[in-house]
Amino acid sequence: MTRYNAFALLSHALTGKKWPLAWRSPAPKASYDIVIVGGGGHGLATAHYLAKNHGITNVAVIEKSYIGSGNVGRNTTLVRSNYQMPGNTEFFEHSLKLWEGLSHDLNYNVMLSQRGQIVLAHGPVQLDVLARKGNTMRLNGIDAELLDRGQVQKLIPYCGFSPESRWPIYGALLQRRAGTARHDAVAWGYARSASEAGIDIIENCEVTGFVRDGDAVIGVETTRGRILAARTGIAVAGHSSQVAALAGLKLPVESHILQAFVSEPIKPLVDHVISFGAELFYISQSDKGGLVFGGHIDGFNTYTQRGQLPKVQTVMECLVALIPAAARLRLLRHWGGIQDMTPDGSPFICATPLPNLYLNGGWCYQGFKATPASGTTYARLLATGQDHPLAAHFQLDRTMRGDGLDEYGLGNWTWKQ
Amino acid sequence: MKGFKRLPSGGRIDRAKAISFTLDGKAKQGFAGDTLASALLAGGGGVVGRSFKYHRPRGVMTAGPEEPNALFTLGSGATQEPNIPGTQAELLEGLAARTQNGWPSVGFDVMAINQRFAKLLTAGFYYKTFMGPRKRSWMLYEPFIRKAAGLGEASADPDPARYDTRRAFTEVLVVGSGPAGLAAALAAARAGARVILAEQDSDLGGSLLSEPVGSAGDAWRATAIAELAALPQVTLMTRTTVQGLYDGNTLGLLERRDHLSPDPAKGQARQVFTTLTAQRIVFATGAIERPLVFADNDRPGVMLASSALAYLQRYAVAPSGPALVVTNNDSAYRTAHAFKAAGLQVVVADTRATVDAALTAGLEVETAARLVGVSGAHGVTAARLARADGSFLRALPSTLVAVSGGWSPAVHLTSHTGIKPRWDAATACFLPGGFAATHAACGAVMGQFALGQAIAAGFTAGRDAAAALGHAGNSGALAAPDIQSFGAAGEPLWRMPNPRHRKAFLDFQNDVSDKDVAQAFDEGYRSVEHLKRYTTLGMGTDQGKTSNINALAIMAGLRDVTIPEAGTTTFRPPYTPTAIGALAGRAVGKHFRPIRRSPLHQWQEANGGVFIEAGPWLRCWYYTWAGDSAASAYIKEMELVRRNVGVSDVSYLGKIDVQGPDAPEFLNRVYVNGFAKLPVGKARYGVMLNDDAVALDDGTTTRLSENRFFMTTTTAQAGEVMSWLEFLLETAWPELRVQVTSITDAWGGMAVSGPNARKALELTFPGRDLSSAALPYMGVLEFAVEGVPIRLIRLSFSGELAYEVYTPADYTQDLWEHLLAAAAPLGIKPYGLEALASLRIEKGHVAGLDLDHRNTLDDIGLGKMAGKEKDYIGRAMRFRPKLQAPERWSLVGLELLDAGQKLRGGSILFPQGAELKGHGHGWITSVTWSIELNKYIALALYDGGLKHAGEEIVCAYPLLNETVRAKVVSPHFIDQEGKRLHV
Amino acid sequence: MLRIPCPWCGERDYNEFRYGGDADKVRPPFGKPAVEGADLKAWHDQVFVFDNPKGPHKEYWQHVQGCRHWLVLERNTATNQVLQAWPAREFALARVKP
Amino acid sequence: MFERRSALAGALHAGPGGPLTIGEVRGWTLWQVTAQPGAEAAMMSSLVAQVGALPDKVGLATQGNGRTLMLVGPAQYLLSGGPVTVSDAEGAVVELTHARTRLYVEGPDAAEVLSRGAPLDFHDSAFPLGAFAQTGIHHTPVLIYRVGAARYEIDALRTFALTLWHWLEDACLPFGFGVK
Ligand SMILES: Cc1cc2nc3c(=O)[nH]c(=O)nc-3n(C[C@H](O)[C@H](O)[C@H](O)COP(=O)(O)OP(=O)(O)OC[C@H]3O[C@@H](n4cnc5c(N)ncnc54)[C@H](O)[C@@H]3O)c2cc1C
Ligand SMILES: NC(=O)c1ccc[n+]([C@@H]2O[C@H](COP(=O)([O-])OP(=O)(O)OC[C@H]3O[C@@H](n4cnc5c(N)ncnc54)[C@H](O)[C@@H]3O)[C@@H](O)[C@H]2O)c1
Ligand SMILES: Cc1cc2nc3c(=O)[nH]c(=O)nc-3n(C[C@H](O)[C@H](O)[C@H](O)COP(=O)(O)O)c2cc1C
Ligand SMILES: [Zn+2]
Repeated sequence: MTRYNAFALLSHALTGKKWPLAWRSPAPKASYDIVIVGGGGHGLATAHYLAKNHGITNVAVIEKSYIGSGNVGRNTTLVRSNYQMPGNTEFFEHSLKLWEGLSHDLNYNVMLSQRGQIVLAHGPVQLDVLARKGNTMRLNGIDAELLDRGQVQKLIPYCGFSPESRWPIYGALLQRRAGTARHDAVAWGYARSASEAGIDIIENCEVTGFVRDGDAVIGVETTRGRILAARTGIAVAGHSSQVAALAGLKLPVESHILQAFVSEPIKPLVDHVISFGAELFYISQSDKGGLVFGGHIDGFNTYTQRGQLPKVQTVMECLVALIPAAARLRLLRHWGGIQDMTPDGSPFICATPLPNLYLNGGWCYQGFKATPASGTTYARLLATGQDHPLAAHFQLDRTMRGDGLDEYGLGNWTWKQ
Repeated sequence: MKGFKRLPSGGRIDRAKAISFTLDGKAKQGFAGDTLASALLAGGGGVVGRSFKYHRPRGVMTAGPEEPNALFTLGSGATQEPNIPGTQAELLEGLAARTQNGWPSVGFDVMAINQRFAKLLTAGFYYKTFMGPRKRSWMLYEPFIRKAAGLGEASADPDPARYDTRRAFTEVLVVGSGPAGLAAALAAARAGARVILAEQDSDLGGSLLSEPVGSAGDAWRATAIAELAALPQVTLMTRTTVQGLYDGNTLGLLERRDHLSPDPAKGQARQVFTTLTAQRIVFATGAIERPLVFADNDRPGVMLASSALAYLQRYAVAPSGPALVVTNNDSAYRTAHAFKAAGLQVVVADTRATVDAALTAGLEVETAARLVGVSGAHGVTAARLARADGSFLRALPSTLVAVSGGWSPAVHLTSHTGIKPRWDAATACFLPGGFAATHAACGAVMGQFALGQAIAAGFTAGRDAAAALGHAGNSGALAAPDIQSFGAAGEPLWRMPNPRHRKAFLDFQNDVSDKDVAQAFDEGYRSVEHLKRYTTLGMGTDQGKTSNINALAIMAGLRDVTIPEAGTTTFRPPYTPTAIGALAGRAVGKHFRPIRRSPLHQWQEANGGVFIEAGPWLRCWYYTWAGDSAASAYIKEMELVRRNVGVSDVSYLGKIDVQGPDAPEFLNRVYVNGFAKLPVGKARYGVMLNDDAVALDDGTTTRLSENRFFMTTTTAQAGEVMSWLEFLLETAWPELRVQVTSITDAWGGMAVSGPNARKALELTFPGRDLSSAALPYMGVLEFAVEGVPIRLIRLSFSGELAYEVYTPADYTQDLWEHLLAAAAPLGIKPYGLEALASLRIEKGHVAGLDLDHRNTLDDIGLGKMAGKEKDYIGRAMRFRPKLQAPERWSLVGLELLDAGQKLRGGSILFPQGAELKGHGHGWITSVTWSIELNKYIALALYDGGLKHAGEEIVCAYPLLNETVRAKVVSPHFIDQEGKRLHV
Repeated sequence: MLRIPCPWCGERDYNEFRYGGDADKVRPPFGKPAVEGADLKAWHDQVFVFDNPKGPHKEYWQHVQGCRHWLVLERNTATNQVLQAWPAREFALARVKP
Repeated sequence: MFERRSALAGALHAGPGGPLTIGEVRGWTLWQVTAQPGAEAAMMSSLVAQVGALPDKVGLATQGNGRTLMLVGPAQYLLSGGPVTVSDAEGAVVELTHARTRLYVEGPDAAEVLSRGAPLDFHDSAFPLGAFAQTGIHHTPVLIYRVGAARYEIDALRTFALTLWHWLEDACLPFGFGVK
């Protein structure tokens, strides 16, 4: 493979030599050891780690559109490991550690920017909630700092500290290792690496059914023909229910739209990731200069990738409440992604009741940061049929056992998670 | 030489009104009716900006919102506004504009050195480098990249301007006021429909504004506008951009009012955002001209042909030297003829071999010509033409190269709801891909480029829209003006030969050239979406209005597929960048969200109450009589309650009236404990679960009569509980004869607590028997004082002898004042939320974080309350194994063992001797100083719960590097037998 | 903007309403079963498992900034097109009666 | 000892002056009357006996026997002017007099002011004189009643009334208003 580095860049510039394909686009073969349905972050990461960690390369990633067309290519790119529930803390920290080496691992700059995330508290009770989380993080070897109002003001003086603020800023939890990464590069970098290892990435190919041998799943039907596989892994995020239904399965998942927003590009203004505490709202500035931000899901089942106008306005209100200077900045574009929301806000990386069919889904707001850990753990499950210990909690039957993972304590409604 | 000049006469500017403005601090002049761009062109034009990546000199390229180059920062300080296209900035007195992206100036920009490294800075170069040598190396490079990127600079100070939002409805919305839109609005309005005509420009007329003032075309426009303005059912909105189409025929409209110098102190909004629902929508949004792709096509002086026409006719701005019009279609002849008529020197180069003689009449035209280069770095001086085979044709001195690569209909809005545009081979355009039944489009957006065609289509669309709404009025007829009409028929050739491989730009703002597209193709970023994301094509402030189609045509060529096979990227709102403040409107500062206030709020405000935000409520946190901070005041307030008597506002509690013959059965179902047999005149504490067995809420419910109950809920969950009860009655148990009504607002309440509580009430209600016999614990008395109803319920949150006294909200303050006065001899005083919460911790009542949405009835130590024989919401799910596991956490009390230290909420708990690592065995949910125990105490959830009573544990708070020791005790720190309640 | 036809108040903006989830699911009967745990699976699926269709979907909404009544809305989740609405109580009663 | 105290007590300061007038309406009473399931017809006939004809359409208020009646849901009425008696089996009566604060806005731009908060079509064809609607302004539920050609009354929840009053003052600012 042509290594990417400054030298290669220079030599291509001087010689005018063409760059090779980042990933191949082969025709699907009749059968593979493993077929992964969904060319989003998780599907592609799983492919990469199957090759890298398990030496399995007779693998196809089947994507109905272009790779990265799903949520990996439309999310607000927040990467962090501030989780407090056992099962979540370790998983997301594992992920963050993998993020820290990802550009090198992939030889593709995913621009992990560990600029720090500031989660604001607007009262003493909120600060206690954050303290519990921060203390848990520290006890798990994860960096976290509790800030008082003065310390927060030093970091982000342009935020709403005036007495006019409806909910004054009281303090914050800071994770310095948290930050952002370049979303598309994650999809492309994983794809390039997997492709290089011999894995087939098959775009514009929709899975329309499963090939069955009794209960067992032995392959997929696609718009480009039947493809057999010893093991099949679903990783289709917002379309989890749709694809599972093709196998007759019902999931604890509902599909909701989350909107995202970008402002016109400006010179650096917001140097951290900031999460507002009065309502769900988070913001960072992309390297290109746009403020990238979002709020809560619109709040009702939908597969349309476009949001409702009142929600747009709610999010703008939060932005101005947090950063009053932003009023004069202009919104450049807003879009939506279909999120796989679960009733406890946590995902699934597990076997399904059907032999040889595996599930990765239910990511809610947190699938981007989870991508590397999801990939490693799902790859292990698909390679060995065994749960990875770090993902052992993410089972379909956990709610039946009373072992739900409601990280934010929001209750059993997908639209409130 | 200056490239442009102002003509001595003509145009739609008001020469009587000179306007002064500054550019980079230098004084300049223009006229009312100018835009910043036209004024700068009138002053000579030239370089007005530098490009994003290569810092190439750029000039004004368009006359509309599609402008990619001429971006300015307007104003300074708190009102500084970056990235405003000069074509969109009306020239206002005192306007202070600054150029962007050039240092020390856009004329001489040191970063232009980037052009030398252009070959290194190709598409996506940053994905291939900046990774080493160490893992975190990107963090060293990133600040430089960030600084280099970003266009203008934003202010960090709060925007002092005011914005407003509104909601509106209409029968017919017409978007765009060109000939098609005017015709549509006229037809619909004449038929009797309620019409809104929205136009982004400061003036109505669209492309008709480029007809000479006083001409037949202009007269047609004026007549149409006059007729519309006179019709009462028509609202004309100028400076109003329709920014997005959303579900339910709803659109977002942004109106700009800067030209009125709005004064925020007078409430005047700078911009107003309207959410409009229209029963019918007619899109008459016109089309945006496409540039041509040729060597150095970004030089100042290269301009869209229709924009050159607009500058001439609207602003009386013309090139100071000869003009060259280069086109592949008919529409640019309108520009050429106008130039000719204005006495300007013009040559037309047409890519086509043959052109209709009617078009070329009187013009100097080169057919089958190709534009292969321009000279002049800071302003075009000459252009070179070649023949189709590449051979030299001629060189022409030119200060303006007006180009037309055809038209891209403005299909943005019609695409916002997910309808992909459709390629029309006849016009070589993407047209709207389809419509909802209530939508129509007309004019250039439909590829109807000939004037008569556009007017006829607009008229039909307007008339049909009105008819569909049942308006039977006669629309009459509308003749097109009698002027020469130019269509846009042409050939799909956009890319000129580029033998010397010079830069030929597609996306001017983001510096994406045809070579970048080729590179993206080589690397496999071939889908239009990958192309966009990899090269950033179309991702700038102009959203690719001039670039997308050219780029995708080139990609289609490389992929050897047709243009429709390659497809477009997704159109998303807003159509043009929209001030965030306008979308937020007046929901800023204190008005961000509403404030909820108790009926005692005003009294508290006037009497030393200090407030804290609690959800929407402002709750009285503590009173200054007790101290000047919550931390000091609450202890005095607690002492008052434990030793004497205090009164606290409990109006914040949710209150629900439950009525009907089946009310007892209903309550019996929603509460885990029994309510069916609650006697009249008695109150009972109850807990409700969600279906998943997690505790939803707790509170007391009082049976006022056989069929009527008075329920209270926690403040936080009041809304949830109300909706939940309504949900159950309307969806699960529709047969139950029960009505629930929120009366939270109807009644105010106060808790009178302390050993002297009865005395205080006896002083307040003299003559009333309040003895335990008359009003036992958990009893209720209802009576009236001066005709005012009083509801007195004997129950306690603090653990002391206590009563809740309710009275209708308008009387609450009087009762409160009366009580304070009557019981003054006892020394009664008010106490606030902090003390209330601390008292209940001592008593071991769960609230707040003890009751988050993860805890079950058993977790909070109340499992025994649940009825054994009856069913209740949440029962089935309560018995899931993990929830019943013996090692599951449950409520305990903690007493601090290390004197001089503190217990803190959010601490993680460990058994003594355990390694302080991992998730611990529990956490602290609430903490207070106990005045009875004289130490810090806490409520906590601890694995195994009270099985560990008496054990010493460690509370870790690594965020402050603290660990303290505590003892596990019963959560009921005081009066476990409840003696005080029963005195 | 999704516009919801409230059977009582008429068509209104969706954000006057509170969402209440899938209305096609029928709650298991109220009443303690003879054996504790016999209805656990039914309740679990009621709360935690969804059809989540891409297409017509019946769902609960409450008109909280209006008449406060619950309604059942049928809406196409692929397009957000509103298909039909019923008062929730009528919908529930019709479901009880065969 | 008891006098009714408004949620807006002390908050009604003279405005800057202008074509709009805003203020509080006092001295009214309000009940909600709802039939129990199955007893709709019985309750309605007992209401007819007490107040005369009932409105049959949500959105238009009727007057009768000194009372104003609004149909707001299935056999559910808001009643002002005086209470009614309904048996427990027939329906539920709840007094809401103290639960609401009534504001008004009057003047040529009154409907435009309301449009800056309420998502309703105030055009004559959609919201004629005598029309009312329950909706929301600034996140709080309200009932808006058109009582004059250019006069609207707004029933707000009492605990939100002051916030809504501040909202109304602010909304009226660009038009100019006085307070009465
Ligand atoms: C607006 C928004 C903001 C977000 N912000 C964050 C954030 O800040 N931090 C964070 O951690 N997470 C965030 N998330 C969540 C995160 O993006 C997702 O959880 C994550 O990307 C999901 O995993 P994925 O990348 O594999 O999914 P996707 O990228 O959606 O991949 C799924 C793929 O499956 C394909 N597919 C579907 N059906 C089929 C089929 N039948 N056949 C073949 N292919 C199919 C889809 O086309 C898609 O490409 C956000 C999500 C959204 C929508
Ligand atoms: N002499 C002639 O031949 C002659 C003269 C005039 C017009 N024409 C042609 O007639 C055709 C018809 O013109 P038309 O009416 O379709 O287009 P138009 O370009 O005249 O008008 C479109 C209008 O829509 C407005 N607009 C676009 N998007 C908007 C949005 N989102 N919000 C608000 N406003 C928006 C534009 O500002 C513009 O004023 C054009 O092709 C034009 O070139 C020919
Ligand atoms: C982190 C991030 C930053 C983005 N920045 C920009 C931007 O600067 N300009 C732009 O036009 N779009 C930007 N987008 C939005 C994309 O153009 C696009 O809307 C989004 O990826 C969803 O795809 P879709 O609109 O094609 O459905 C950004 C998206 C993300 C996720
Ligand atoms: Zn309603």
